[in-house]
Amino acid sequence: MLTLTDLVGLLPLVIVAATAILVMLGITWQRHHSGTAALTVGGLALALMSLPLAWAVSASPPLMMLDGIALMGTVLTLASALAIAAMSPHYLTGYTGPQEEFYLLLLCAVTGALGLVASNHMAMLFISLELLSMPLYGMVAYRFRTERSLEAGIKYLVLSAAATAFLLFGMALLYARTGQLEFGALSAALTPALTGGPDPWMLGGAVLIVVGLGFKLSIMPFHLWTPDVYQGGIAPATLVLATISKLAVFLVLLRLMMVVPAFESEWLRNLISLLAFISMVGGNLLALFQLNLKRLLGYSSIAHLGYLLIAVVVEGPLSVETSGVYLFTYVVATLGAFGVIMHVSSPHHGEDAADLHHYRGLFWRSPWLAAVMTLSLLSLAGIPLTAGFIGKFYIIALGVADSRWWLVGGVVAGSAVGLFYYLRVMVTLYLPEPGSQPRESIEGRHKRVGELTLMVIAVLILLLGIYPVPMIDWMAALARAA
Amino acid sequence: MNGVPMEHGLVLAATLFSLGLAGLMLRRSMLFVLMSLEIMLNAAGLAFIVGSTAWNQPDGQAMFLLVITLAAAEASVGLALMIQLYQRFHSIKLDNVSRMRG
Amino acid sequence: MILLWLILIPFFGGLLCWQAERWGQQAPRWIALGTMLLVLAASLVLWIGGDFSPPGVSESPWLLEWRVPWIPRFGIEIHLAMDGLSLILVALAGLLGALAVLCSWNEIVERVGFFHLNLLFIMSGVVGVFLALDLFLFFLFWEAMLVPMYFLIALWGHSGSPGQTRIRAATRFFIYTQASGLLMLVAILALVFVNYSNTGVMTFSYNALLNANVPDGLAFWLMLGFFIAFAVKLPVVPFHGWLPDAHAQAPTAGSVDLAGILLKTAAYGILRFAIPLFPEQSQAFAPVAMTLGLVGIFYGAILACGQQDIKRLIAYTSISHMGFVLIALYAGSELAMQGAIVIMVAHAFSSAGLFILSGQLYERIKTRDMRLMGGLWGRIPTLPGLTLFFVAASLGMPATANFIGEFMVLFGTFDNAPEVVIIASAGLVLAAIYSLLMMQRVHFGGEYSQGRLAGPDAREYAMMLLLIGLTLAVGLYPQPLLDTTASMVQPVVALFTDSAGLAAQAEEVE
Amino acid sequence: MELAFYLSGLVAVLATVGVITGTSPVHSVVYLIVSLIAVALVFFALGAPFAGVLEIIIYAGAIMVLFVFVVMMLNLRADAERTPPLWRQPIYWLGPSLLALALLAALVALITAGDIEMAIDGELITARAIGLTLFGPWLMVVELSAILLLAALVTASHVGRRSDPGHSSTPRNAPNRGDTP
Amino acid sequence: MMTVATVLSCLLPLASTLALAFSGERLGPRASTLIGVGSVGLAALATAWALLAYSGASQSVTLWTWVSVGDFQPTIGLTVDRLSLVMMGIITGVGFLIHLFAAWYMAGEAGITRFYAWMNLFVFSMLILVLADNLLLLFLGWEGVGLCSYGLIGYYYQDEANNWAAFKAFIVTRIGDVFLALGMFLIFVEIGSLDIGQVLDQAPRVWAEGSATANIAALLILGGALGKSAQVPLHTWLPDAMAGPTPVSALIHAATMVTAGVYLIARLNGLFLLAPDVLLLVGVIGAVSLLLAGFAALAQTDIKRVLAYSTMSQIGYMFVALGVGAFDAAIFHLTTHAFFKALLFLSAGSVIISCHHEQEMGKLGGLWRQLPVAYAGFLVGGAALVALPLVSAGFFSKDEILWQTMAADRAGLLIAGLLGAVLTGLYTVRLILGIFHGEPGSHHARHPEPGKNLFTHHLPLIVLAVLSTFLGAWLYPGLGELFPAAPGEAADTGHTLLQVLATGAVIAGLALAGWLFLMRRQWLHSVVEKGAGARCWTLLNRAWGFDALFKWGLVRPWQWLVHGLRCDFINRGMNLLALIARVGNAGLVRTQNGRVRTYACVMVLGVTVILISLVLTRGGGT
Repeated sequence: MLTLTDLVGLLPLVIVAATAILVMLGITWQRHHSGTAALTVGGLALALMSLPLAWAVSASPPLMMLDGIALMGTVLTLASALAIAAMSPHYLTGYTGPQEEFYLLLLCAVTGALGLVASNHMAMLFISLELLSMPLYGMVAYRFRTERSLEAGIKYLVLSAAATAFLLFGMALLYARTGQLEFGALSAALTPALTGGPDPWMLGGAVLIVVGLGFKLSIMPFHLWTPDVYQGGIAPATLVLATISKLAVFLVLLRLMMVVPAFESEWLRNLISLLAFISMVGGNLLALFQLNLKRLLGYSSIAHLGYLLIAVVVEGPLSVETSGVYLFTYVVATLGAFGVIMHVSSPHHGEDAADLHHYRGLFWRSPWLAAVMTLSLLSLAGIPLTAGFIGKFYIIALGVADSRWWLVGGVVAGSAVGLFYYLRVMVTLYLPEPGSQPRESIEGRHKRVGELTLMVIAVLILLLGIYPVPMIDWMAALARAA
Repeated sequence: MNGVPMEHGLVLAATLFSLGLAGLMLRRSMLFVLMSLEIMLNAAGLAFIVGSTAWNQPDGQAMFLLVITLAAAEASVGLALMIQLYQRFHSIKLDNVSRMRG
Repeated sequence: MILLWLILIPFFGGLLCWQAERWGQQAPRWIALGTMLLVLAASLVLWIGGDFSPPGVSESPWLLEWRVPWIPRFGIEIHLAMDGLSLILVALAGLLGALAVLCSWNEIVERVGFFHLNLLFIMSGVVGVFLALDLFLFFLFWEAMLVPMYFLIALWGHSGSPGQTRIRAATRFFIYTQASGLLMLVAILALVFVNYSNTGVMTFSYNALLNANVPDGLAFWLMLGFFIAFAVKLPVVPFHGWLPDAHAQAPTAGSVDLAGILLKTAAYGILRFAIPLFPEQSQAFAPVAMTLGLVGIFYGAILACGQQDIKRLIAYTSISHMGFVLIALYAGSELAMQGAIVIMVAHAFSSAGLFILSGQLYERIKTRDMRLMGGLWGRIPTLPGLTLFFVAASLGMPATANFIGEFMVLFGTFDNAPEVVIIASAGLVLAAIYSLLMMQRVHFGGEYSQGRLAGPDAREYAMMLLLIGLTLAVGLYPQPLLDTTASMVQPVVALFTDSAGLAAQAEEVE
Repeated sequence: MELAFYLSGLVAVLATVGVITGTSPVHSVVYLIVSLIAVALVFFALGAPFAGVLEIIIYAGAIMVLFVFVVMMLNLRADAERTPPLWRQPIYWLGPSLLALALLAALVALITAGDIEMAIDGELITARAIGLTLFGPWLMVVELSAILLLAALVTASHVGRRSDPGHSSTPRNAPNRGDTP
Repeated sequence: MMTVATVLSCLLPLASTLALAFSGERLGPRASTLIGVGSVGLAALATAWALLAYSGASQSVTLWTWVSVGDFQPTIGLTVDRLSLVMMGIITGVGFLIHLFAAWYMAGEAGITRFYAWMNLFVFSMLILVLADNLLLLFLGWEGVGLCSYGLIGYYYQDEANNWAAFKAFIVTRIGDVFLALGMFLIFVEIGSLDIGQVLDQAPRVWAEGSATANIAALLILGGALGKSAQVPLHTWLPDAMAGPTPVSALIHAATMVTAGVYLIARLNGLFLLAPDVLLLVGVIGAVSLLLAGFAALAQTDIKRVLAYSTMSQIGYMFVALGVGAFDAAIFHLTTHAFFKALLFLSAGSVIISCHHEQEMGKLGGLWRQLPVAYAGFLVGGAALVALPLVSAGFFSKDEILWQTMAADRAGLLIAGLLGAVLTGLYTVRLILGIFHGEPGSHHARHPEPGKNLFTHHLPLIVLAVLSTFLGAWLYPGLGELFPAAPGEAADTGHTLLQVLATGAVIAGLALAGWLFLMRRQWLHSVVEKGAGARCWTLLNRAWGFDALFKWGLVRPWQWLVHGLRCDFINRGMNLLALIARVGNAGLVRTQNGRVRTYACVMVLGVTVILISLVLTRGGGT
């Protein structure tokens, strides 16, 4: 049963869920865009602030585990959500339909993500994952009158549901095999003959779960939806997809690999290594000549998750630390890149400004936006003095420390290929000739808040690249707590 | 041993699951695709029930309940999207929404 | 602390240049020039005041050292140190940086502030590379200098070519170096982890890793990781693909920096890291490296002869010259290694001279295609004569620094590897062929078109005179240079040859 | 018991085949209902009556009614799905079918190769037990599923909107390509 | 004193070079000429001063240590001994006369400044070459003269052919230089020093006589000498080098630079004595060159080319002398040759300018009346060239060579030398007859404008003419004590016989020439016109086809190589990776076809493959 302590431990989740209810009530009472946005931001900030309190009580609610990974996931989720919520109003100003639902959906998704990163039970995992995905269908298809948004929504729904089915079936197999749903108990304890690791049946279940999660992480070969959904979805939704969804699902996969006995198998690790390898190489290859920035970032996310999977493959505390650092840097860079896209697309009612030619000469029109974009791309490419380099450093260090040379080779090859398109985008920002007509911008508070957020992100990217010690120390502490 | 072996139940679930999958891959009408998804979810639910009854445990059935919840939610959202699809293209073929590629 | 400022001065100077554009076109130029001269002056002051005699047993081998912890989690420090070699190269960077600013005075008229920002950032990175002693920090600078260079090529590349090409050249440059750099990072990390498992201390410190006891098989791969990164930048032949494109498309300042300094970072890296960290493996690898050097000498020379674009020609000659450097670094004799340093300096002067001249030529006739030149001797005053000087330097005419460098290398290598020297000497003839071919095609022969062109103005003339003076000075009296670097080179050679001795002993024992 | 299981299982499979091969939406929906009811029977046979009841009420009842409703609302024709030329060419269906078969084979191989010897004796699991689970330790899950339903509701209501409330649907400065005319 | 004078005579040309080079074109032709000629004149005076101050012992001055790394410590240091003094005298003395003549010859040409800058740099480099106390510094001068030669051959840069001639000269000599460099490397590694004195000191201690290393070292140095001195097989550049202005040909390609090889071998005599086989090879190459060039000179129509081949031939004599160990004789001939060949070239230059740059023999003729000074110059110079007994300088030096050859028992070399004497007579007479007698072959030749300037035109010719007579031979101080004893030093038997023989050869040559070119002129023409005679003529005219050999053996393959590699195939190979990426991208993008079904299929395919591999690898159960 849930105790009060547990509730305190779950304070962030509770606050976010409560905010969601509040927002819903607000919508039914009176629609007010700025108010809703402010409420959302406030709720998320409050949740973030409640974290120390929640962390202090060391609660262990049923079906959940509030450990370092959970804290890591909570912080990252809330921070990303905060950034998204802060940048969205400017974007949504240009949307002619109802705008407030977006915040409601966002809060629901965040609730799901918070549950996901803390889950220690298949039921919790499943329902949180769906709670994360379900609002995303709506967010991706938010501008459903736009053909692409609708298309993205449908694709995501259909494929995601199929992946969920795989996930469920996998869980069912594990359940049938062990009679347990708790992570730690998912072992073949009843059959002593099987002490040498999971048997094929269990592995089959584990594989199906990995497939289900791999889909959300857009790991090859379950990646095909990614570019389409990234391109079609409205930019804030894509951003949620790229940050919150990815990081929460990744962390839960990490926990599965760490604590679930059914996943403790070299075979599974090899499988994930293979998937990681083809993801990092394939994702980068796919992005090579892409001219749509959102698609391109979609492909690049495939590659990044491929890199990140190394942390799943390798055992030990360093892998958690690596995951934390890499996720942090990746999320920040992604927020920056998509943030600029959102900012540039914002006053527009139709498609997002995602074609590369929209960004031609951006530097000479709005240097700061271009600078943020440049930093984000450099960070994604893992160039030193940006946060991304620290992440890549960690990944390579992890691979080297564990002598996974093939994966390290994949990172190197993938990075080399990846540079090609990052640089192409980057240089476009600086080319002198303007491409298409720059879009007119709506001035206002929303815009300034968005710009401020972008600045914070940019500073963060640089700061983490130059002096990453606080982040590293923090992640290391969390990894010890995991 | 009396009773149905658990494997049989699971095989039935797997069969239904595969059929759903086949439907997903074969059909181009969104309605059928949604139904195939329901079949797959249902098959997973069946597998949970099989496990639950085999181990004589309520957890699996509770999971089934969650699955049904999801199925309902997914069906509603899916159907809503399908309606939009129909309004736009006057057809519910999924091939209509294959503009984004490459 | 002054070491940190050597890095930070260009950095802040760059930012200042960027903002200074508001005050007019000239402001960034003067600021950039001042910044570079400041770096140059600082290094010269250090040079004059420095004591470069070989250090005693207990003395620090560094002239200056500065270290603060940075990322304690991995034992990463901001560890800067300077010895003779770094000093020379930093001074060279300052000098060529100033020249790069000067030579783009009239060439770059658009986005001047941002241009100089990039130019100075490159310098900042390069100085960082020369000063960093922490391997992580070294890698950081190694990669960081790519970005501004990329912008320099991609944005201010030659407008004569279609826009896409210069971007492709820049991208290619970036990818080559970055990919190989990552290999180096892998090697660095592997080294660190091996050291960690041996000693339980996680550190990226150069001094600590020098004593890392790496298993033989692994050490070879790690050495290769370092070598490839440096080989790409040097460039060594199979990895040279980026160089001609980058040179040909870059603005003059970019070419000057690229040929003058960036290539030197590779040789510096081999000298500072690849060989001392893995002396035995380097020793074992020496025949391969020398062979690659030979291939580079010939391949570069042959291709240089086949070029129509004057800057591509010069680029390929760089490959050829760097072949000598590679041979020298692996020759295992002090004379050769000192020769390599002299070649590095000499090549910086001569290739910078040639690139600046071809830039000046481009400003006048708006082409780099040698088929459209010819007979320029009669049309431009003074410039052809200056070209002839640098051509002579490039072909290794005695009294120029290039001659001293090449001959020191050959003299030094002959003892250990006479066959290499015999083959490499043929490169001297090839150097004459490509150098004079350029002269023939550009300045001699019938006039391709009519009309007299302006001679060099005071700025251009002064740059050339400076370079000529330096080339001759080093060519005739290189001793100050050699004395400065001797205390750095001798231990490296000792390591290299000791390991050879050890290996020989081991074989005997077996 | 066993017989009921196998019989209803067979019915479920056949009905499902009917669903995925059917050409008429309405027929397929009905087939699906049949399949679901058959699965519910399986549940009964396995000793999970609560689940069986839910299956019928929620699945076959509520969800499928939703489907029927939409089918009716959109007035989907039987021939809307039928594209005979494609069906006659095996390459369009052979691949996916084989794939599904292969997957099935793999799953079956995994399941049957397991040496676990468990039989379902049909012992009842009461709704009470389930309820205790759900509202005991699983309380959080239930709460979250409530929010899930809320999200689904909001999504469906947002996406299912027929027309734009108040605003013009095509902004002036937008490229027309993407938007509803 | 002497060292000061020596350094001064080096610095003066250098200073004027720098002044001229950096003046841009601000100096007018007059000032340039004044600086150019004046500085060499002063250098000549300084040399004279040094000669006067010479005390009989060699003196060294070390300016500074060039490089000091371990054992490698070459200096910038000059050593003056009798040999270098002789060479200095030739370089500055003859050089000054030629400069003076050039003031007349080059008047009115464009780029006078450049001309004198190069010329003076040449003088400087040549002085360094002969004064250097170590091989590396010698190499500096060695390369420096090569560069100046390049610059001056291509002086008329508008004509592509001149540039290619310069190019060829530089590259071919550079090939020789590489051998010299390798020789230096070997010497340094074996002996541990580059100082010439030390090398000669140490060499006998390190190497046994006739040891392989000594042979190789000598061979490598010989390679360098062959290139510079235009001996077979690296001789092909010299005739083409005549593209430069005639004073250049006189100074560089006749009097000084081309004899640098002779100087080098004489300087390193100790080394060559350790390698007798190589020394013999020197003689053989000399003999071959002298014959080959003698024959080739017979069939040239360009007067400067005739002189060029005759230079090769005369240097061949010097090599023969070196080959038999008669170093003194070689330097003697070097000296006299410098006088008379400079005279011949300057006279030819006088003819050429007078006839408006006409240098084809066929288009000249009958000029002896109009151009008496040049005629006189040719007569005196020709006499010295054919070694007219007793009156000419050439007789004494050549006689010395032949005598030493005989004394050394090298019959083959002796016969070659005698045959060469006949050939010399033949082509010299042909040359003089062709220019000054017979009918004028062109308008230019009918109306020449003879040089009238006493100081710049007549004076150099007259002085050189005087030096080409026996007076010049007397001027030679004799360097016997500097070198190991020559074979003919002790013995004296047969010298008279030899002199008779030599005289006979000369007279035979002259007589044959007179008979052929005066009596049987028509017949000669008809023989050469067609058939085997024509083929012979072509062969000789092309100097035995060495050029074609080089062209097809080296130049063309090189060009094919360059052309074949132009695309940078290794780079293309690396581009293969890019191609793979491109293909990979294309393949992967094809899967991204936008269809939900495809996406689902791929996903299911992935799952299926994974599960099947699970079943297969883990046996589907344990």
